[in-house]
Amino acid sequence: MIIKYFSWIKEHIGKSEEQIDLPNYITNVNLLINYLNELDEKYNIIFEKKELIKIAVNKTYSSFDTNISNSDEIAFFPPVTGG
Amino acid sequence: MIIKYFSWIKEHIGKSEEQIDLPNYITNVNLLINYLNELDEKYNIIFEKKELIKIAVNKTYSSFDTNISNSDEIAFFPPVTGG
Amino acid sequence: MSKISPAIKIKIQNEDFDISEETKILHQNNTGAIVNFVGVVRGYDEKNDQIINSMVLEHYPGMTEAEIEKIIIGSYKRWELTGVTVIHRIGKLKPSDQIVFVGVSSKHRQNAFDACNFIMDWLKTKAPFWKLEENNNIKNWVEFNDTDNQALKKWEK
Amino acid sequence: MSKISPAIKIKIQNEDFDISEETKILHQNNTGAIVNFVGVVRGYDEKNDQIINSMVLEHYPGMTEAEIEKIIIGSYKRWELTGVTVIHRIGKLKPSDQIVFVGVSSKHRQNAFDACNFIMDWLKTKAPFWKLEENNNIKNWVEFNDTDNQALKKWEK
Repeated sequence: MIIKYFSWIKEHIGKSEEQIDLPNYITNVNLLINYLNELDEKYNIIFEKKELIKIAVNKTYSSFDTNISNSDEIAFFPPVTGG
Repeated sequence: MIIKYFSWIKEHIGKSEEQIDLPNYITNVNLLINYLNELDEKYNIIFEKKELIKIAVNKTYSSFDTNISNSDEIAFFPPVTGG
Repeated sequence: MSKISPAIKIKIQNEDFDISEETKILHQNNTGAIVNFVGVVRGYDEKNDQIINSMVLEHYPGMTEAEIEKIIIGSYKRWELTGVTVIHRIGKLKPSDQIVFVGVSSKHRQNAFDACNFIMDWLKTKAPFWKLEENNNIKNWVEFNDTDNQALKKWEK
Repeated sequence: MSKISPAIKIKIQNEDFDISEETKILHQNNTGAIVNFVGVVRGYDEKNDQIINSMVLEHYPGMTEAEIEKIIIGSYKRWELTGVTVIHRIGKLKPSDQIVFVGVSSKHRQNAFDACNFIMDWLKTKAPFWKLEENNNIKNWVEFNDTDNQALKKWEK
Protein backbone atom coordinates (compact mmCIF):
# COMPACT_ATOMS: atom_id res chain seq x y z
CA MET A 1 0.00 0.00 0.00
CA ILE A 2 1.17 3.51 -0.81
CA ILE A 3 0.59 6.15 1.85
CA LYS A 4 0.99 9.83 0.89
CA TYR A 5 1.43 12.80 3.19
CA PHE A 6 1.07 16.51 2.47
CA SER A 7 1.81 19.88 4.08
CA TRP A 8 2.94 19.81 7.72
CA ILE A 9 2.11 16.10 7.98
CA LYS A 10 4.66 15.34 5.27
CA GLU A 11 7.28 17.42 7.11
CA HIS A 12 6.55 15.68 10.39
CA ILE A 13 6.80 12.18 8.89
CA GLY A 14 9.91 13.26 6.99
CA LYS A 15 8.74 11.94 3.64
CA SER A 16 5.95 12.53 1.16
CA GLU A 17 5.23 8.88 0.49
CA GLU A 18 5.88 5.45 1.93
CA GLN A 19 5.09 1.90 0.97
CA ILE A 20 3.89 -0.54 3.61
CA ASP A 21 2.74 -4.13 3.47
CA LEU A 22 -0.72 -4.23 4.95
CA PRO A 23 -1.55 -7.18 7.25
CA ASN A 24 -4.77 -8.90 6.22
CA TYR A 25 -6.77 -7.77 9.23
CA ILE A 26 -6.35 -4.06 8.32
CA THR A 27 -9.56 -3.56 6.36
CA ASN A 28 -10.39 0.09 6.86
CA VAL A 29 -8.75 3.48 7.48
CA ASN A 30 -9.35 3.43 11.23
CA LEU A 31 -7.54 0.13 11.58
CA LEU A 32 -4.67 1.44 9.44
CA ILE A 33 -4.28 4.42 11.78
CA ASN A 34 -4.18 2.14 14.84
CA TYR A 35 -1.58 0.02 13.08
CA LEU A 36 0.62 3.04 12.24
CA ASN A 37 0.27 4.44 15.77
CA GLU A 38 1.70 1.22 17.16
CA LEU A 39 4.40 1.00 14.48
CA ASP A 40 6.14 4.26 15.39
CA GLU A 41 5.30 7.09 17.77
CA LYS A 42 5.96 9.73 15.08
CA TYR A 43 2.44 8.94 13.84
CA ASN A 44 0.84 9.76 17.17
CA ILE A 45 0.92 13.55 16.82
CA ILE A 46 -0.66 13.33 13.39
CA PHE A 47 -3.54 11.12 14.44
CA GLU A 48 -3.97 12.67 17.90
CA LYS A 49 -6.79 14.87 16.66
CA LYS A 50 -8.31 12.71 13.96
CA GLU A 51 -11.04 15.26 13.26
CA LEU A 52 -8.37 17.61 11.85
CA ILE A 53 -7.09 15.07 9.33
CA LYS A 54 -8.48 14.63 5.82
CA ILE A 55 -8.33 11.27 4.09
CA ALA A 56 -8.29 10.29 0.44
CA VAL A 57 -8.46 6.70 -0.79
CA ASN A 58 -7.39 6.34 -4.42
CA LYS A 59 -7.53 10.14 -4.82
CA THR A 60 -11.14 10.44 -3.64
CA TYR A 61 -12.26 12.01 -0.35
CA SER A 62 -12.96 9.21 2.10
CA SER A 63 -13.68 8.67 5.77
CA PHE A 64 -12.26 6.68 8.68
CA ASP A 65 -14.51 3.72 8.01
CA THR A 66 -13.76 3.51 4.27
CA ASN A 67 -12.65 0.00 3.32
CA ILE A 68 -9.08 -0.38 2.07
CA SER A 69 -6.85 -3.10 0.71
CA ASN A 70 -3.14 -3.51 0.02
CA SER A 71 -3.49 -2.24 -3.56
CA ASP A 72 -4.96 1.12 -2.55
CA GLU A 73 -3.31 4.53 -2.34
CA ILE A 74 -4.14 6.34 0.91
CA ALA A 75 -3.40 10.00 1.59
CA PHE A 76 -3.46 11.91 4.86
CA PHE A 77 -3.46 15.69 4.77
CA PRO A 78 -4.59 18.75 6.73
CA PRO A 79 -7.58 20.85 5.63
CA VAL A 80 -6.79 22.51 2.31
CA THR A 81 -5.66 26.12 1.88
CA GLY A 82 -5.49 26.81 -1.85
CA GLY A 83 -7.36 29.33 -3.95
CA MET B 1 -34.89 74.65 -22.47
CA ILE B 2 -33.18 71.72 -24.17
CA ILE B 3 -35.22 68.53 -24.53
CA LYS B 4 -33.42 65.32 -25.48
CA TYR B 5 -34.94 62.10 -26.82
CA PHE B 6 -33.45 58.62 -27.07
CA SER B 7 -34.18 55.25 -28.69
CA TRP B 8 -37.62 54.87 -30.33
CA ILE B 9 -38.80 58.17 -28.82
CA LYS B 10 -36.06 59.99 -30.72
CA GLU B 11 -37.11 58.23 -33.94
CA HIS B 12 -40.76 59.06 -33.38
CA ILE B 13 -40.08 62.74 -32.72
CA GLY B 14 -37.67 62.77 -35.68
CA LYS B 15 -34.83 64.43 -33.80
CA SER B 16 -32.58 63.74 -30.84
CA GLU B 17 -32.82 67.20 -29.35
CA GLU B 18 -34.90 70.34 -29.52
CA GLN B 19 -34.85 73.75 -27.92
CA ILE B 20 -38.10 75.29 -26.69
CA ASP B 21 -38.87 78.48 -24.82
CA LEU B 22 -40.70 77.53 -21.68
CA PRO B 23 -43.65 79.71 -20.65
CA ASN B 24 -43.37 80.85 -17.03
CA TYR B 25 -46.25 78.74 -15.79
CA ILE B 26 -44.50 75.47 -16.77
CA THR B 27 -42.82 74.69 -13.45
CA ASN B 28 -42.56 70.91 -13.42
CA VAL B 29 -42.23 67.92 -15.77
CA ASN B 30 -45.95 67.11 -15.73
CA LEU B 31 -46.85 70.59 -16.89
CA LEU B 32 -44.19 70.38 -19.63
CA ILE B 33 -45.73 67.16 -20.90
CA ASN B 34 -49.21 68.74 -21.02
CA TYR B 35 -47.72 71.68 -22.88
CA LEU B 36 -46.00 69.45 -25.46
CA ASN B 37 -49.13 67.34 -25.90
CA GLU B 38 -51.06 70.46 -26.88
CA LEU B 39 -48.24 71.79 -29.05
CA ASP B 40 -48.21 68.87 -31.51
CA GLU B 41 -49.98 65.53 -31.60
CA LYS B 42 -46.72 63.67 -32.35
CA TYR B 43 -46.04 63.90 -28.60
CA ASN B 44 -49.25 62.11 -27.68
CA ILE B 45 -48.05 58.57 -28.44
CA ILE B 46 -44.94 59.09 -26.37
CA PHE B 47 -46.74 60.35 -23.32
CA GLU B 48 -49.79 58.12 -23.68
CA LYS B 49 -48.37 55.64 -21.21
CA LYS B 50 -46.39 57.89 -18.94
CA GLU B 51 -45.42 55.00 -16.67
CA LEU B 52 -43.27 53.63 -19.51
CA ILE B 53 -41.25 56.83 -19.88
CA LYS B 54 -38.09 57.64 -17.93
CA ILE B 55 -37.14 61.23 -17.19
CA ALA B 56 -33.83 62.91 -16.50
CA VAL B 57 -33.47 66.55 -15.47
CA ASN B 58 -29.93 67.85 -15.91
CA LYS B 59 -28.71 64.27 -16.46
CA THR B 60 -30.15 62.95 -13.18
CA TYR B 61 -33.09 60.54 -12.89
CA SER B 62 -36.16 62.59 -12.01
CA SER B 63 -39.91 62.22 -11.74
CA PHE B 64 -43.04 63.83 -13.16
CA ASP B 65 -43.26 66.31 -10.29
CA THR B 66 -39.62 67.43 -10.44
CA ASN B 67 -39.38 71.20 -10.69
CA ILE B 68 -37.90 72.59 -13.90
CA SER B 69 -36.96 75.96 -15.35
CA ASN B 70 -36.01 77.28 -18.76
CA SER B 71 -32.29 76.73 -18.14
CA ASP B 72 -32.65 72.98 -17.51
CA GLU B 73 -31.93 70.06 -19.81
CA ILE B 74 -34.75 67.50 -19.83
CA ALA B 75 -34.52 64.04 -21.35
CA PHE B 76 -37.28 61.54 -22.14
CA PHE B 77 -36.34 57.95 -22.84
CA PRO B 78 -37.66 54.38 -22.64
CA PRO B 79 -36.43 51.94 -19.99
CA VAL B 80 -32.77 51.18 -20.60
CA THR B 81 -31.41 48.08 -22.34
CA GLY B 82 -27.61 48.22 -22.08
CA GLY B 83 -25.19 45.82 -20.41
CA MET C 1 -14.20 58.87 -20.41
CA SER C 2 -13.44 59.86 -16.89
CA LYS C 3 -10.78 58.69 -14.48
CA ILE C 4 -11.84 59.72 -11.01
CA SER C 5 -9.03 58.21 -8.96
CA PRO C 6 -6.27 55.71 -9.73
CA ALA C 7 -8.62 52.92 -8.75
CA ILE C 8 -11.88 53.99 -10.46
CA LYS C 9 -12.14 53.97 -14.24
CA ILE C 10 -15.23 54.59 -16.35
CA LYS C 11 -15.11 54.50 -20.14
CA ILE C 12 -17.82 54.65 -22.79
CA GLN C 13 -16.12 53.80 -26.07
CA ASN C 14 -16.46 52.35 -29.56
CA GLU C 15 -13.26 50.31 -29.29
CA ASP C 16 -12.89 46.83 -27.87
CA PHE C 17 -11.10 46.34 -24.54
CA ASP C 18 -8.38 44.00 -23.31
CA ILE C 19 -9.34 42.09 -20.17
CA SER C 20 -5.75 41.36 -19.09
CA GLU C 21 -4.86 45.04 -19.27
CA GLU C 22 -7.96 46.02 -17.33
CA THR C 23 -7.27 43.40 -14.68
CA LYS C 24 -3.76 44.81 -14.15
CA ILE C 25 -5.25 48.22 -13.38
CA LEU C 26 -7.56 46.66 -10.79
CA HIS C 27 -4.59 45.10 -9.07
CA GLN C 28 -4.06 47.54 -6.20
CA ASN C 29 -2.32 47.32 -2.85
CA ASN C 30 -4.23 44.91 -0.65
CA THR C 31 -6.13 43.30 -3.53
CA GLY C 32 -6.71 39.60 -2.92
CA ALA C 33 -9.59 38.98 -5.31
CA ILE C 34 -10.59 40.32 -8.70
CA VAL C 35 -13.95 39.53 -10.31
CA ASN C 36 -14.53 40.46 -13.94
CA PHE C 37 -17.79 40.37 -15.81
CA VAL C 38 -17.70 40.40 -19.61
CA GLY C 39 -20.94 40.74 -21.55
CA VAL C 40 -21.03 39.29 -25.04
CA VAL C 41 -23.40 40.13 -27.92
CA ARG C 42 -25.55 37.12 -28.66
CA GLY C 43 -26.61 36.24 -32.17
CA TYR C 44 -30.17 35.37 -31.33
CA ASP C 45 -33.03 37.27 -29.72
CA GLU C 46 -35.10 34.66 -27.90
CA LYS C 47 -37.97 36.97 -27.03
CA ASN C 48 -38.62 37.83 -30.67
CA ASP C 49 -37.33 34.53 -32.10
CA GLN C 50 -35.04 36.52 -34.34
CA ILE C 51 -31.47 36.12 -35.57
CA ILE C 52 -29.37 39.23 -34.93
CA ASN C 53 -26.80 40.29 -37.52
CA SER C 54 -25.63 43.36 -35.65
CA MET C 55 -26.71 45.88 -33.08
CA VAL C 56 -26.23 49.57 -32.47
CA LEU C 57 -25.83 50.90 -28.96
CA GLU C 58 -26.68 54.46 -28.14
CA HIS C 59 -26.40 56.21 -24.79
CA TYR C 60 -26.90 59.56 -23.08
CA PRO C 61 -23.44 61.15 -22.96
CA GLY C 62 -22.73 62.83 -19.67
CA MET C 63 -25.58 61.20 -17.81
CA THR C 64 -24.16 57.71 -18.34
CA GLU C 65 -20.79 58.54 -16.83
CA ALA C 66 -22.30 60.55 -13.96
CA GLU C 67 -24.75 57.81 -12.96
CA ILE C 68 -22.10 55.07 -13.17
CA GLU C 69 -19.77 57.18 -11.06
CA LYS C 70 -22.43 57.55 -8.35
CA ILE C 71 -23.11 53.83 -8.17
CA ILE C 72 -19.40 52.98 -8.05
CA ILE C 73 -18.79 55.37 -5.17
CA GLY C 74 -21.64 53.74 -3.23
CA SER C 75 -20.27 50.25 -3.99
CA TYR C 76 -16.78 51.24 -2.89
CA LYS C 77 -17.93 51.89 0.64
CA ARG C 78 -20.42 49.04 0.90
CA TRP C 79 -17.97 46.31 -0.17
CA GLU C 80 -14.60 47.87 0.80
CA LEU C 81 -13.29 47.71 -2.75
CA THR C 82 -9.77 48.42 -3.89
CA GLY C 83 -10.67 49.15 -7.53
CA VAL C 84 -13.56 49.34 -9.99
CA THR C 85 -13.56 49.59 -13.77
CA VAL C 86 -16.64 49.90 -15.97
CA ILE C 87 -16.25 49.92 -19.75
CA HIS C 88 -19.32 49.98 -21.97
CA ARG C 89 -19.08 49.95 -25.73
CA ILE C 90 -21.36 51.99 -27.99
CA GLY C 91 -21.95 52.11 -31.75
CA LYS C 92 -22.22 49.08 -34.00
CA LEU C 93 -21.45 45.63 -32.60
CA LYS C 94 -21.67 42.11 -33.99
CA PRO C 95 -22.57 38.78 -32.37
CA SER C 96 -19.80 37.50 -30.07
CA ASP C 97 -18.32 41.00 -29.68
CA GLN C 98 -17.53 42.04 -26.13
CA ILE C 99 -20.01 44.73 -25.10
CA VAL C 100 -19.45 45.49 -21.42
CA PHE C 101 -16.72 45.00 -18.82
CA VAL C 102 -17.22 45.35 -15.09
CA GLY C 103 -14.13 44.61 -13.03
CA VAL C 104 -13.94 44.85 -9.28
CA SER C 105 -11.10 44.21 -6.85
CA SER C 106 -11.25 43.74 -3.12
CA LYS C 107 -9.36 42.23 -0.23
CA HIS C 108 -11.89 39.41 0.05
CA ARG C 109 -13.55 37.34 -2.63
CA GLN C 110 -17.20 37.49 -1.59
CA ASN C 111 -17.14 41.29 -1.58
CA ALA C 112 -15.66 41.27 -5.07
CA PHE C 113 -18.33 38.85 -6.34
CA ASP C 114 -21.18 40.80 -4.77
CA ALA C 115 -19.99 44.23 -5.92
CA CYS C 116 -19.46 43.07 -9.52
CA ASN C 117 -22.85 41.33 -9.58
CA PHE C 118 -24.59 44.40 -8.13
CA ILE C 119 -22.96 46.83 -10.57
CA MET C 120 -24.04 44.63 -13.51
CA ASP C 121 -27.61 44.40 -12.19
CA TRP C 122 -27.59 48.16 -11.80
CA LEU C 123 -26.20 48.78 -15.30
CA LYS C 124 -28.91 46.60 -16.81
CA THR C 125 -31.72 48.61 -15.20
CA LYS C 126 -30.39 52.15 -14.76
CA ALA C 127 -27.49 53.06 -17.06
CA PRO C 128 -28.90 55.03 -20.03
CA PHE C 129 -28.01 52.72 -22.92
CA TRP C 130 -30.36 51.44 -25.61
CA LYS C 131 -29.85 48.56 -28.03
CA LEU C 132 -31.13 48.54 -31.60
CA GLU C 133 -31.02 45.02 -33.04
CA GLU C 134 -30.56 44.71 -36.79
CA ASN C 135 -31.34 41.84 -39.13
CA ASN C 136 -30.98 43.02 -42.73
CA ASN C 137 -33.69 45.64 -43.07
CA ILE C 138 -35.50 44.78 -39.82
CA LYS C 139 -34.55 47.07 -36.96
CA ASN C 140 -35.90 46.53 -33.51
CA TRP C 141 -35.30 48.51 -30.30
CA VAL C 142 -34.77 45.94 -27.57
CA GLU C 143 -37.45 46.00 -24.91
CA PHE C 144 -36.67 46.30 -21.23
CA ASN C 145 -36.68 42.98 -19.42
CA ASP C 146 -38.53 43.11 -16.12
CA THR C 147 -36.54 40.24 -14.63
CA ASP C 148 -33.65 42.72 -14.56
CA ASN C 149 -35.67 44.89 -12.17
CA GLN C 150 -36.20 41.86 -9.95
CA ALA C 151 -32.46 41.14 -10.05
CA LEU C 152 -31.64 44.61 -8.76
CA LYS C 153 -34.02 44.27 -5.82
CA LYS C 154 -31.92 41.58 -4.17
CA TRP C 155 -29.33 44.27 -3.30
CA GLU C 156 -31.71 46.42 -1.28
CA LYS C 157 -30.47 46.51 2.28
CA MET D 1 -3.36 19.38 -17.28
CA SER D 2 -6.48 17.91 -18.70
CA LYS D 3 -8.84 19.14 -21.37
CA ILE D 4 -12.06 17.20 -21.03
CA SER D 5 -14.11 18.86 -23.78
CA PRO D 6 -13.64 22.02 -25.83
CA ALA D 7 -15.47 23.93 -23.13
CA ILE D 8 -13.90 22.53 -19.95
CA LYS D 9 -10.28 23.23 -19.13
CA ILE D 10 -8.39 22.35 -15.95
CA LYS D 11 -4.73 23.22 -15.49
CA ILE D 12 -2.40 22.97 -12.53
CA GLN D 13 0.77 24.80 -13.52
CA ASN D 14 3.80 26.78 -12.38
CA GLU D 15 3.42 29.40 -15.11
CA ASP D 16 1.31 32.53 -15.00
CA PHE D 17 -1.85 32.78 -17.13
CA ASP D 18 -3.29 35.37 -19.49
CA ILE D 19 -6.85 36.35 -18.64
CA SER D 20 -7.68 37.64 -22.13
CA GLU D 21 -6.59 34.35 -23.69
CA GLU D 22 -8.58 32.35 -21.17
CA THR D 23 -11.67 34.48 -21.71
CA LYS D 24 -11.51 33.83 -25.47
CA ILE D 25 -11.64 30.08 -24.81
CA LEU D 26 -14.74 30.55 -22.63
CA HIS D 27 -16.46 32.35 -25.47
CA GLN D 28 -18.65 29.60 -26.89
CA ASN D 29 -21.76 29.54 -29.01
CA ASN D 30 -24.62 30.99 -27.01
CA THR D 31 -22.38 32.64 -24.43
CA GLY D 32 -23.85 35.93 -23.23
CA ALA D 33 -21.98 36.37 -19.97
CA ILE D 34 -18.49 35.52 -18.76
CA VAL D 35 -17.45 35.84 -15.13
CA ASN D 36 -13.78 35.52 -14.21
CA PHE D 37 -12.33 35.25 -10.76
CA VAL D 38 -8.62 35.99 -10.30
CA GLY D 39 -7.00 35.34 -6.93
CA VAL D 40 -3.94 37.38 -6.06
CA VAL D 41 -1.20 36.60 -3.50
CA ARG D 42 -1.38 39.15 -0.70
CA GLY D 43 1.75 40.43 1.01
CA TYR D 44 0.37 40.27 4.51
CA ASP D 45 -1.06 37.50 6.69
CA GLU D 46 -3.61 39.20 8.95
CA LYS D 47 -4.23 36.18 11.16
CA ASN D 48 -0.57 35.90 12.14
CA ASP D 49 0.20 39.65 11.74
CA GLN D 50 3.05 38.67 9.45
CA ILE D 51 4.52 40.10 6.25
CA ILE D 52 4.80 37.47 3.50
CA ASN D 53 7.80 37.55 1.19
CA SER D 54 6.80 34.51 -0.83
CA MET D 55 4.75 31.37 -0.66
CA VAL D 56 5.04 27.82 -1.94
CA LEU D 57 1.96 25.95 -3.12
CA GLU D 58 1.86 22.19 -3.11
CA HIS D 59 -0.97 19.94 -4.23
CA TYR D 60 -1.95 16.30 -4.65
CA PRO D 61 -1.36 15.55 -8.35
CA GLY D 62 -4.12 13.45 -9.85
CA MET D 63 -6.57 14.01 -7.02
CA THR D 64 -6.68 17.79 -7.64
CA GLU D 65 -7.62 17.45 -11.28
CA ALA D 66 -10.11 14.64 -10.65
CA GLU D 67 -11.92 16.50 -7.87
CA ILE D 68 -12.06 19.76 -9.87
CA GLU D 69 -13.43 17.85 -12.84
CA LYS D 70 -16.22 16.37 -10.72
CA ILE D 71 -17.27 19.75 -9.36
CA ILE D 72 -17.22 21.35 -12.80
CA ILE D 73 -19.43 18.65 -14.27
CA GLY D 74 -21.95 19.21 -11.47
CA SER D 75 -21.85 22.98 -12.02
CA TYR D 76 -22.33 22.60 -15.75
CA LYS D 77 -25.72 21.04 -15.27
CA ARG D 78 -26.87 23.14 -12.34
CA TRP D 79 -26.19 26.51 -14.02
CA GLU D 80 -26.45 25.60 -17.74
CA LEU D 81 -22.90 26.72 -18.45
CA THR D 82 -21.28 27.04 -21.86
CA GLY D 83 -17.68 26.85 -20.58
CA VAL D 84 -15.55 26.51 -17.46
CA THR D 85 -11.81 27.01 -16.96
CA VAL D 86 -9.94 26.45 -13.72
CA ILE D 87 -6.23 27.25 -13.55
CA HIS D 88 -4.37 26.94 -10.26
CA ARG D 89 -0.71 27.76 -9.94
CA ILE D 90 1.71 25.73 -7.81
CA GLY D 91 5.30 26.25 -6.72
CA LYS D 92 6.83 29.49 -5.51
CA LEU D 93 4.76 32.69 -5.78
CA LYS D 94 5.32 36.27 -4.66
CA PRO D 95 2.90 38.92 -3.38
CA SER D 96 0.68 40.34 -6.14
CA ASP D 97 1.22 37.24 -8.33
CA GLN D 98 -1.91 35.73 -9.82
CA ILE D 99 -2.57 32.42 -8.09
CA VAL D 100 -5.91 31.11 -9.32
CA PHE D 101 -8.27 31.67 -12.26
CA VAL D 102 -11.87 30.50 -12.38
CA GLY D 103 -13.70 31.50 -15.54
CA VAL D 104 -17.27 30.58 -16.32
CA SER D 105 -19.47 31.33 -19.32
CA SER D 106 -23.22 31.03 -19.61
CA LYS D 107 -26.15 32.33 -21.57
CA HIS D 108 -27.30 34.41 -18.60
CA ARG D 109 -25.33 36.52 -16.20
CA GLN D 110 -26.69 35.37 -12.84
CA ASN D 111 -25.84 31.76 -13.64
CA ALA D 112 -22.31 32.79 -14.56
CA PHE D 113 -21.89 34.76 -11.32
CA ASP D 114 -23.28 31.95 -9.17
CA ALA D 115 -21.28 29.17 -10.82
CA CYS D 116 -17.99 31.09 -10.59
CA ASN D 117 -18.67 32.02 -6.96
CA PHE D 118 -19.56 28.41 -6.09
CA ILE D 119 -16.50 26.92 -7.77
CA MET D 120 -14.26 29.36 -5.88
CA ASP D 121 -15.93 28.53 -2.55
CA TRP D 122 -15.48 24.86 -3.37
CA LEU D 123 -11.80 25.26 -4.34
CA LYS D 124 -11.10 27.03 -1.05
CA THR D 125 -12.51 24.17 1.02
CA LYS D 126 -12.00 21.00 -0.99
CA ALA D 127 -9.29 21.23 -3.66
CA PRO D 128 -6.12 19.60 -2.27
CA PHE D 129 -3.73 22.57 -2.24
CA TRP D 130 -1.63 23.78 0.69
CA LYS D 131 0.13 27.11 1.12
CA LEU D 132 3.45 27.54 2.88
CA GLU D 133 4.09 31.21 3.68
CA GLU D 134 7.69 32.34 3.83
CA ASN D 135 9.25 35.34 5.51
CA ASN D 136 13.05 35.01 5.47
CA ASN D 137 13.68 31.95 7.63
CA ILE D 138 10.16 31.75 9.07
CA LYS D 139 8.00 29.20 7.27
CA ASN D 140 4.39 28.74 8.17
CA TRP D 141 1.77 26.38 6.74
CA VAL D 142 -1.40 28.42 6.32
CA GLU D 143 -4.24 27.26 8.54
CA PHE D 144 -7.64 26.44 7.18
CA ASN D 145 -10.13 29.26 7.59
CA ASP D 146 -13.49 28.08 8.88
CA THR D 147 -15.37 30.99 7.28
CA ASP D 148 -14.61 29.24 3.98
CA ASN D 149 -16.64 26.26 5.18
CA GLN D 150 -19.51 28.60 5.96
CA ALA D 151 -19.21 30.16 2.48
CA LEU D 152 -19.60 26.77 0.82
CA LYS D 153 -22.77 26.01 2.78
CA LYS D 154 -24.75 28.71 1.01
CA TRP D 155 -24.76 26.55 -2.15
CA GLU D 156 -26.46 23.57 -0.55
CA LYS D 157 -29.76 23.04 -2.30
